[in-house]
Amino acid sequence: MPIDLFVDLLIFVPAIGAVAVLLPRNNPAAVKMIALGTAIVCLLLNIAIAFDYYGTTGSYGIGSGSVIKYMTDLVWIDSVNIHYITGVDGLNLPLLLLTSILNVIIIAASWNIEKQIKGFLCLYLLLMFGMYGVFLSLDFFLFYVFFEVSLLPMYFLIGIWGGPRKEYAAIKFFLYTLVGSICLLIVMLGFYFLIPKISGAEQAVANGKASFNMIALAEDGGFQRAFGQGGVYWTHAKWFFMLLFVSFAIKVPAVPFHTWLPDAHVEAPTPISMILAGVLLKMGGYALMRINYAIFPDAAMWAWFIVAMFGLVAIIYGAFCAMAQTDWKKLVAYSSVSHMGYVILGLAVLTTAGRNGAYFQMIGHGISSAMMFYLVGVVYERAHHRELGRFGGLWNTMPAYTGLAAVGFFAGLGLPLLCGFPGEALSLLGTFKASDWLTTAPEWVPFAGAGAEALVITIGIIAATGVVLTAGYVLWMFQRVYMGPAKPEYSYSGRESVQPREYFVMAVLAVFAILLGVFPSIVFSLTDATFGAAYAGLGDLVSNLASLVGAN
Amino acid sequence: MTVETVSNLLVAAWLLPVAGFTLVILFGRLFRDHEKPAWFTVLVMGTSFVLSAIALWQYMANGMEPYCDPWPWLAIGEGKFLEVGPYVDEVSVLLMAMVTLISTLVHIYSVGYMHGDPRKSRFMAYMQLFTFSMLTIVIANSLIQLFVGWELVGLTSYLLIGFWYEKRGPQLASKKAFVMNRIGDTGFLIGMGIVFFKFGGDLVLRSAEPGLGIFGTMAANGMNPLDLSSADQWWLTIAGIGLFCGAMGKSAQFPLHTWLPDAMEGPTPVSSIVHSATMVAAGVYLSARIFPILTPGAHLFISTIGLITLVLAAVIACAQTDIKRVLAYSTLSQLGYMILAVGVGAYTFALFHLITHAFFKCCLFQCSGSVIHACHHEQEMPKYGGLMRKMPLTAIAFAISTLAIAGAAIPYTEYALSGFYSKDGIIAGAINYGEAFGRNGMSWGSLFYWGPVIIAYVTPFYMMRAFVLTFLGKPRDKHIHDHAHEAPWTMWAPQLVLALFAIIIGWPMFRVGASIHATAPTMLTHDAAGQEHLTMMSQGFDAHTEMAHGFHLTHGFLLHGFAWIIPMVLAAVIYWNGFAITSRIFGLPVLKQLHWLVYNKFGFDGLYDTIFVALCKIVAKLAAWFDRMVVDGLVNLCGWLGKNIGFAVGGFDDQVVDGAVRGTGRSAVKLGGVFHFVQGGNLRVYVLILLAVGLAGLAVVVIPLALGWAEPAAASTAATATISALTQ
Amino acid sequence: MGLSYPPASEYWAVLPEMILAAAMCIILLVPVLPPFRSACRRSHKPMLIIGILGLLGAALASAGMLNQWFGTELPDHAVLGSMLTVDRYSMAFKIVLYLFSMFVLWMWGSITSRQTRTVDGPDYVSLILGAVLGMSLMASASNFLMIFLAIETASFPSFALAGFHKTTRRGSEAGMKYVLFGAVSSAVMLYGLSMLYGVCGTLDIPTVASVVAEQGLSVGVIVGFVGLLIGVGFKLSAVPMHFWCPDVFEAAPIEVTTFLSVASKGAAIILLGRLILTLGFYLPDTAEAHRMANGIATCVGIVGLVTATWGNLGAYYQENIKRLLAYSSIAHAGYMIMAAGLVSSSLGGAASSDVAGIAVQEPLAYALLFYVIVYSFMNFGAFTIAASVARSTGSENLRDYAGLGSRQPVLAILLGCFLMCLFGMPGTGGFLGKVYLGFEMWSAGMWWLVAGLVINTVFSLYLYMKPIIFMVFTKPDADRPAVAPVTVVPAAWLLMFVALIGILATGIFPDQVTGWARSNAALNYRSRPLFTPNDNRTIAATMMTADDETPADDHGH
Amino acid sequence: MTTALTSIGLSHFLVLSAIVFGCGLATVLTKRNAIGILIGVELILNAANLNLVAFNRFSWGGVPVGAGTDAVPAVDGLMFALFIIVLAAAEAAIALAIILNFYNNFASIDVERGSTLRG
Repeated sequence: MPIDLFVDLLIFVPAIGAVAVLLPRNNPAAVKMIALGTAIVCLLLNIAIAFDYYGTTGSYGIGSGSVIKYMTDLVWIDSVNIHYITGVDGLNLPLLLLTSILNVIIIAASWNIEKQIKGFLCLYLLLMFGMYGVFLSLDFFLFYVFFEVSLLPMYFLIGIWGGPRKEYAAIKFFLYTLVGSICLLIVMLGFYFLIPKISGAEQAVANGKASFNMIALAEDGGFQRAFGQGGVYWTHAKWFFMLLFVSFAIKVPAVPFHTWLPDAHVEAPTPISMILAGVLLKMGGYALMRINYAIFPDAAMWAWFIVAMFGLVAIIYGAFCAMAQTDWKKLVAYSSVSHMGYVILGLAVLTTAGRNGAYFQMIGHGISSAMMFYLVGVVYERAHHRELGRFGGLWNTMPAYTGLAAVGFFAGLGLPLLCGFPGEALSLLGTFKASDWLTTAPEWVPFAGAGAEALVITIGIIAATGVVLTAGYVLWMFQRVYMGPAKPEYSYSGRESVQPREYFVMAVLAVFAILLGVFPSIVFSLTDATFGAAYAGLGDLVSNLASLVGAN
Repeated sequence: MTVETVSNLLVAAWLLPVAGFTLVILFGRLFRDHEKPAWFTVLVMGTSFVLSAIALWQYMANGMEPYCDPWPWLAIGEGKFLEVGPYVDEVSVLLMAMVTLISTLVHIYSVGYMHGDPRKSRFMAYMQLFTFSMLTIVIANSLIQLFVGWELVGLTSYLLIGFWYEKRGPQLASKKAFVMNRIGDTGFLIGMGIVFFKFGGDLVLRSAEPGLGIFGTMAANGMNPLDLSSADQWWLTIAGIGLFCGAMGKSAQFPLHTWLPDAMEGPTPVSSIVHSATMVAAGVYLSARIFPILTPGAHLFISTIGLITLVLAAVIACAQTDIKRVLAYSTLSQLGYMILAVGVGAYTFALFHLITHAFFKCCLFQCSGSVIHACHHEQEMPKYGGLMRKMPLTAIAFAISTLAIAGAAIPYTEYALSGFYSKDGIIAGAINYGEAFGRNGMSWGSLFYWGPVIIAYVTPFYMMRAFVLTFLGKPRDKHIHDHAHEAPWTMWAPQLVLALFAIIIGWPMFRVGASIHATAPTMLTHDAAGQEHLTMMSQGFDAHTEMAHGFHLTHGFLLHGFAWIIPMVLAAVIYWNGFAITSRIFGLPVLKQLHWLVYNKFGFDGLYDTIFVALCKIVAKLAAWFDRMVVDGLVNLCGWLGKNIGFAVGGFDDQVVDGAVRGTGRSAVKLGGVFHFVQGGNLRVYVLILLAVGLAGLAVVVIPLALGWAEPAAASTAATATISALTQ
Repeated sequence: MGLSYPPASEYWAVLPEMILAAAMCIILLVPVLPPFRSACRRSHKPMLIIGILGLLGAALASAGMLNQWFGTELPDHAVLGSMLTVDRYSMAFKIVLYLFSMFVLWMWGSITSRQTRTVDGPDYVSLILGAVLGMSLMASASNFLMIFLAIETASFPSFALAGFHKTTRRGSEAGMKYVLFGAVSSAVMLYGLSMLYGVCGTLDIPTVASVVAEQGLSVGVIVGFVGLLIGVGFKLSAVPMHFWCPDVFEAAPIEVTTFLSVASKGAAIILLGRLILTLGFYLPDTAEAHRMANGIATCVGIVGLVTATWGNLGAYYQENIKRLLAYSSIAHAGYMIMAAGLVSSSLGGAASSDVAGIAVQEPLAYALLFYVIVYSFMNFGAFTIAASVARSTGSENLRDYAGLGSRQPVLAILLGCFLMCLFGMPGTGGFLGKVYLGFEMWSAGMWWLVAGLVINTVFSLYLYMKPIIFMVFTKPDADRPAVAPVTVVPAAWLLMFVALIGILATGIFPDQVTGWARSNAALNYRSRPLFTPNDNRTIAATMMTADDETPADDHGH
Repeated sequence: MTTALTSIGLSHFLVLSAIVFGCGLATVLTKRNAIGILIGVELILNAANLNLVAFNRFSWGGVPVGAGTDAVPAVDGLMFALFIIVLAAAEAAIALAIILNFYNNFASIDVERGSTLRG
C-alpha cells in the first residue's frame, strides 16, 4: 500500500534531505533548491495522504474504535517492548498538513540568509524530521525520542543565527524543554513498571509486558480500569497526568512556564520564529490531546479545574504582558502565549466543542502567528529595529504589505472569517458547555454538582474578556506602526522594497488565513471522525461516567 | 417564484458586495484614475439592490412563509454544527432592500464626496465590504452568523473611521470604536455561551422543524421567559442581558456611547451609512431578533438603558456646535428610542423606526456632508448661516428630513412624515409599559413614558436649531459663505431620493409597519412566551392605530401631530441670529457651568480615559514587570544562589555563556568553586580527605555496635538502622 | 576433604589471560634479542602489531569460550581453587575490554606523537597488556586474595603509564600522586580484608557472602566492606577516592587517559557488581535481609550519587578537555555505582532457586554490562577526537576549540554526537544505558536514586554543552596565538566512525547489543575452595557446591 | 606452645596491629617526604599482615573436623600475608622509580612541591 509507505517516507525524507544538503560544495543555490525540493516532496506526500485519508474515512460521523490508518508497527527495542509505530488519524493529519505547508513557506522565507546557509538548512531539515516524527509516532518512547530530536536543531538554529543574546535564549530554551522531557522520562519509567502489573480480563495491552503503544493504552480496558478513578493506580495516574501536563505546558507554553518563549522568539531569526510559533508550540497541544487526554481520561476529569486555570491565566496574563511590550516581536510572542491559552482552556473543559475549538485554535494560530512573525521580520530586515514607538505611517509607505499585515494581525485578533476566530469562539462556547457534564459528574470530580454552572460561567466570562484585551494590544500596535503620517526613513524603494518572494510568503499565508476562516470544515472534516474515537474514554462523557459508576 | 428562489436572490445580493470588494482591492490599483473602480462598486451595489428589491416584491406579493436555509459551519463534535445561512421573512427582506438601497445611494454620494482622494477606490472597496458585513447581520438566522457580521461591521467601521489615518483624531477614534464594540461583543459572547449550553446547541434562532433552534427548544421545554417561577429565569435574564451588551456596544447605548460621536472623524459618507443608518441600528435589530428569550428582568434593563441614552443624548445634542456631532447625538437619541421600544415590548416598532430613521438620518448626514464639502471641511455651525441660498437642494432635503425626524404630521389627521408613525408607536408601547408598572403600584414606571414623550418635544428643537444655524439667518463667516456652492449631482441626487423616502416610507399604504408587525406571530409563536409578547405588543399597536383610549387626550399634542410645531418655532426664534441669545443666557453663573458640562458630554470620555484606559495600561505594566521580575526571577533564582555560593568559595569564571539562566549553569559553575578549592593538587590533602571520609563511614556503622549491640547478628539491623536513619 | 589440585581442564578457562601474558612476554623479550633489536628501534610497528594480535587473540579466545567454539562449556564453578569465576558475565566484559584496549593501542599507534611511540614503544604496549591482564582478572575474581592481586596487577602498569611523560614535571607528578594514592588505598583495603578474614575465616567470596548472610553484619565485616569499598572505589575514582583522577587524566598521555577512563573503571564496576550480586544471592529472602540489603544499597547509592554530582559539578571550571572528560568519567562511574549497590536485585537467589550455583541471569548485571559497552564507545570517540585535535594543534585547551565548528565541521559534529551521547540524548546509547540503570533503581524501590540520576543528567547538560558552545558559538579570541589547522589522519577517522556506529547502534537499533548483553548477564555463584574452613559450622556455599563424589575422587593424585 | 604465649590471645595481636595501622596513617598524613609516605604505607600493610597471621593462628588454623589424616591445616591467612609481602615489594619498586623520576624533575621529593596539577 503506497500510502503506508508515504507516511514513513514523510518522516525520513527530511533526514535524507538533511544529508543531501551537505553534499554540494560552496554552491548555496543548489543547497536551497535541495532543501526546497525536500519540503515540496513532503508536502506532496502529505497531500496524497490527506486525500486518501479523507476519501476512505469520509467526514463527519463518529468513528467507532480506533481510526488510525496506514499504521506501521515494527518491533524496535524488543527488550523493553518498544515499537516503531506510526500512523495517521484526524488528530495529527491537519497538524501534519500545517507543518508541510509552513515548511515550504519557511524555506522560501529563509532564502536570503547568507550566513552558513548550508548548516542552517541542514539543521532545519533535521528539525522537520523531528516534527514529523513527533506528530506521526504513536509509540510513547518513539514520541519521546523525536520530541528530543526536534530540540537540538532548534538550539543551534537559535544559538547560531540568532540575535545579540542568542546563546542565552538558546540555552534557556534548551534547559526549559529538557526539564519537560525529564518529566516525560519519569512517566515512561512508571509505565514500564506499572503496566506489566496490570491484571484483569481486559488487559490486552501487552499481556504482562510493558507497552508504550499510545493507541492501545487509550483503548485498553484493563489499563483504563487500573489507571482510572478507583483503579489500583489511580494515584499514579494523577501524578503522571500532572507530570505530562507540566512537560507539555512548557512546550505550549502555559504561564508560568513561558518565559523561554519571548527570549527565544526575540533572538531567533524570522524563519525560526515562524516555525517555533507555527509548529513547535503545537507539539505541546498535540501531545496533551494524544497522551494526557486520551490515555488518562479520568485524571483529565480530575484535573479539569487546574488545567482550566492554567488556560485562563495564560489568556489574560499573556494579553496584558503583550499590551505592555515595546518590542514588536515580543508583543507577538506574548500574544502567542495568550492565544495558546485558549487551546489549554478548550481542552480542559472536556467538551466536544471545546476540544474542536482547541484543535482549530492550534491550526489557526499556526498560520496566523507564523504570518505575524514574518510580517515583523519583513520590516525588521529593513528598519533593523523593532521599537514600536519609532515606527509609523507604514500604511502609506508600504500599502500592499500593510494590506496583508491587516489580514495577519486581524487573524491574530480573532476576527471572524479569518483563521483566528473559530478556535477562540468554539473554545469559549465549549467552556460554557462544560457545566453540562459537571452537573452530572461524580463527586470526585472537583466542583461537580449543581454549583458548577456558576463557576463555569465565571470562567467563561473571564476568558471572554481576553477578547477585548487582544483587540486592545493589536489595534494599539497597528496604530503605532501602520497609521500616522508617512515617515521618510521607512519608505523603501528599488531593491529595498518588498520583494516578490516576500509577497509570495505573505500572500500564501494570508490565503490560508482567509480560507480556514471561511471554511473551517477543511479542518473539521479531517478531525471529526477521529475525535469520537481518540477519546474512547472521553469522547462521550455520558457513557464514560456510566462506566465509572459501574467501576465503583 | 418560490421562497427558495427568493432566498437565493437574497444570498446573491448578500455576496455580491464581497466580490466587488475583492476585485477592487486586488485590481483597483490597475486603473490610473479612481473613477472606474468607484462606479464599478456603484454598479455592484445597484445590482445587489435590484436583486433584493425583486425579492422583496416577490415575497410581499405572494405572501410567502418564512424560510431558513441552514449551512453547517463550525463543527462542535458528534456530527453537530453551528449553522449559518439566510433566514427569509418580512423583516429580513425589508431590511435587505433598505440596506442595499441606502448603500447604493451612499456609494453614489461617495463618488462625489471622495472626489480627488488618493485612496478613493480603497474607500469604495471598504464600503462594499461594509455592506456585505451589514447584510450578513440582516440575513442571519443564527447567533454565530450575527456575531460574525457583528465583528465584520466592527472591522469595516474601524477601517472607515480610520480612513484618514494620517490624522491623529481618526486613529484614536477608530481604535476607540473597535475596542468599545469589543467590550460589547464580550457580552455577546457570554450571552451566546449561555444560550449555547442552555437552549439548543446550534445557536440557530428559528429552525425549520419545530423543537429545534433556540426558540424551538424553549417551546419544546416549555420555557416561558415571562414565567418568573421557572428555573431558567435567571439564565434567560443573564443571556438576554449579555446579548444586549453586544447591542449596547454596536448601537452605542449608554454607557458605551462615547465612541459614536468620535466616529464622526470618519468621512461623512461613512457617518451617513455606518454610524446612522445601518450599523448602529444593528443592535436594535439583534435585540428585536432575540426578543422571544427576553425576560421581564432583561426588559427592564433594556428599557432603562434605552431611556437613559435617549434623554442623555438629546440633552447633549442641544449644546453641540459641530453639525456632525449634533447629528451623531440625535442618532444616539433615536437609537435610544428604538432600544426602549424593544425593552417595552414594542419591538416591531423598533424595527419600523429603524427603517424610517435610516432614511432621514442618512439624508441628514449626506446634507451635512454636502455642507461641509461646500465649506472647505468646516464643521462648526457658528461659521455657517444663510447657506439656503447657496445650496437650495441640500437645504430642502435637510428640511424634509428634519421634519421627518421631528415626527411632523398634519394635526388631527393621519397624514404625516415617516418619523411620526414609527415614533408614535414606540411611545404608545412605552405608555403601555409604564401603565403596566403603574398597575403593579410602581409609580416610577411612568418614567418610561414621560422620558420619550418629553424628548419627543426636544428632538424637533435641536434639529431645527441645526437647520436654522446652518441654512437660515445671516452668514456668520463671510469667507466660507462666499466660496460655498451647491454639491455636484452625485451628491444631491441621493439626498433627494432619501428625502423622498423619508416622506413616504412610513405611510400605511406601503404597509411597512404592518408587514413588520405581521412577523410577530412567526417570530414568536414557537413558544408560549411568544403569545404573551404578542398580546402585550398588539396592545401598543392597537393603541397607535385606533387612537381611542384615555391617555390619548393627555398626550394629545404628540399623538395628534402638534408636538413638532412649538419646539421648532422656539428654536427658529432663538437661533435666527446665531448664538446671540444663547451666549447671553449661558453667560449666567449656574447655567454657564451647566452648559459647559453638557457641552463636554458630561465628561464621559475623560472618565473612561482616566479610569479604564489608564487602569488597563497600569495592569499591563504590572503584568510585564511581574513576568520579568518574578516569574523569570524564580527561574533565575538558582543563578542568584549560585553566585553567592561562588562568592563564598571564591573564584569566578565568566567565559561561559553569559546571562542569568543557564541558572543551573551559573550556579553549578560557582559550586564548581568548591571543587576547584578541594582539588588543590596537594596529595596529602587528598589522602587526608580520603581517610577522614573512610573512617567517618566506618564510624557510622561501628558506633551503633559500640552502643550496646554486642552480638553481631543484631549488628546488621543496627547498622542498617543508622544508615537508613542517616539517609532519610 | 582437603587439598585438591585443580584439574587440567580448568586451565582452559583462563586461556585469554594466558594469551595476554604470552604476548606480554614476547614484547618484553623480542627487542632484547639481537636480530630484532634494530628493527624495534626503528619503528614501533612490530610491537604494536604483536600487542594488537595478542588482544585480538584474547578476545577471540574469550568469544570462543563464550560460544563453545572449542567444544568446552564454561566451567560451572569457580576454577583454579575458586580463585576465578569464569562465567558469561566476566567473559562478556573481557571481550569488550580486549577489543577496546586493541582500539586504544591502534589509536596510540596512529595518532599520538612519534616520540612516545618509537622510544618507549615496547614498554608502552607491554604495560597496556599488563594492565589489561589485571583488569580481566578483576572481572572474574572470586576470592579476596585474587581481588587484591588483580587490582594490583592492574594498578602497577597504570602507575607507570600515568607517569609516562617521564621528562615533564606534570607527568612525573601525576605518576607520583597516582602511585602513592593507590598504595595508600590498597593498603587500607588490605587492612579491611584482614578483618573480614578474621570474621569469616575464608577469603572465598561466595563463602564469605553466605557467612555474612548467616551472621549479619558484624564490626569486622563492616570494616572489611568499607576497606573493600575504598580499594575498589580507588579504581572507580569514587568520591572521595577520585582525587587522582583529574590530575592523572590531565597529565597522562591522551590514549592512556582513554584507556584508564574506560578499562579500569569498567573492570572495577564489574567487580563491584559481582560482589554485591553474590552477597544478595546468598542472603535469605527475609525482612531482616531486606533491611540489610537496603542499608548497603543506600550506602553505595550515596557514594555513587555524591560521585556523580561531584563529577558533574566539578567539571564546570575545566578548560582542559581531558580534565573535563575526566570529571565526566567520574560522573559516569557515579551513575554505575549508584546502580551497582542494589543488593536486593539478586536477593534470595540461593534460597529460592534450585538452580543456585548454575549461571543465574541478573538484570542488574545486564544493565551494568550494557552501560559499560556504551560508555566505552562514547568515551573512546570523544577522546579520539581530543587526541586528533591535540595532535595537530598541540593544545588540549577548550579555547583552542573555538571556531572548530566552521574549521572542521565534521569533526565538530562527531564530537557533538559523542558529547550528546555522554549526556544521554535519546537516540544514542547513552540514553538507553541510563534508562536501564534507572529501571534497575526503580525496580529496587530506590526512587530517590532515580531522582538523583535525573537531576544529575540536568547538571551534566552544561558540562557537555561547554565544548559545543566553544566549537560553535565562541570566536577564537585574539590574544591567544592562532592554533594550527586541525588535520585528521585517516586512521583517526576510522576509529571515530567505529565509535559513532557504536553509539548509534546502541542507541537506535540496540536490540543486537541488548540481546547480547542480556544473554551474557549470567553469573555463576558456585565456588569450590581449595581449603574448606575447619570449624564445625556448615557453610552454605561449600555444602551446596560439594558434589556427591568429592573432588578428590575425580581428580585424584 | 610455651606458657608465655598462652596468656597472649588474639586480642593482643589485634590491638598491636591497630596501633601499627594508626602509626602508618599518621606517617602518611604527616610526612611531606614521598619516601616517608611510602614507609607509612608499608606500616599499614604490615598491620594487615599481623591481622591475617593472627587470625589464621588463633581462629582459622588447624584441620577441618572429620577430615582425613592427609588433610593439611588451612593456611589462607598465611598465604595472603605472603602475597602481600611480595606485592608490597613490587609496589615499593615502582613507587621508588616514580619518585626518582619526580626527583629528576623537581630536584626534590617533597610532595608539596608537586601541585602544578590542580583545579
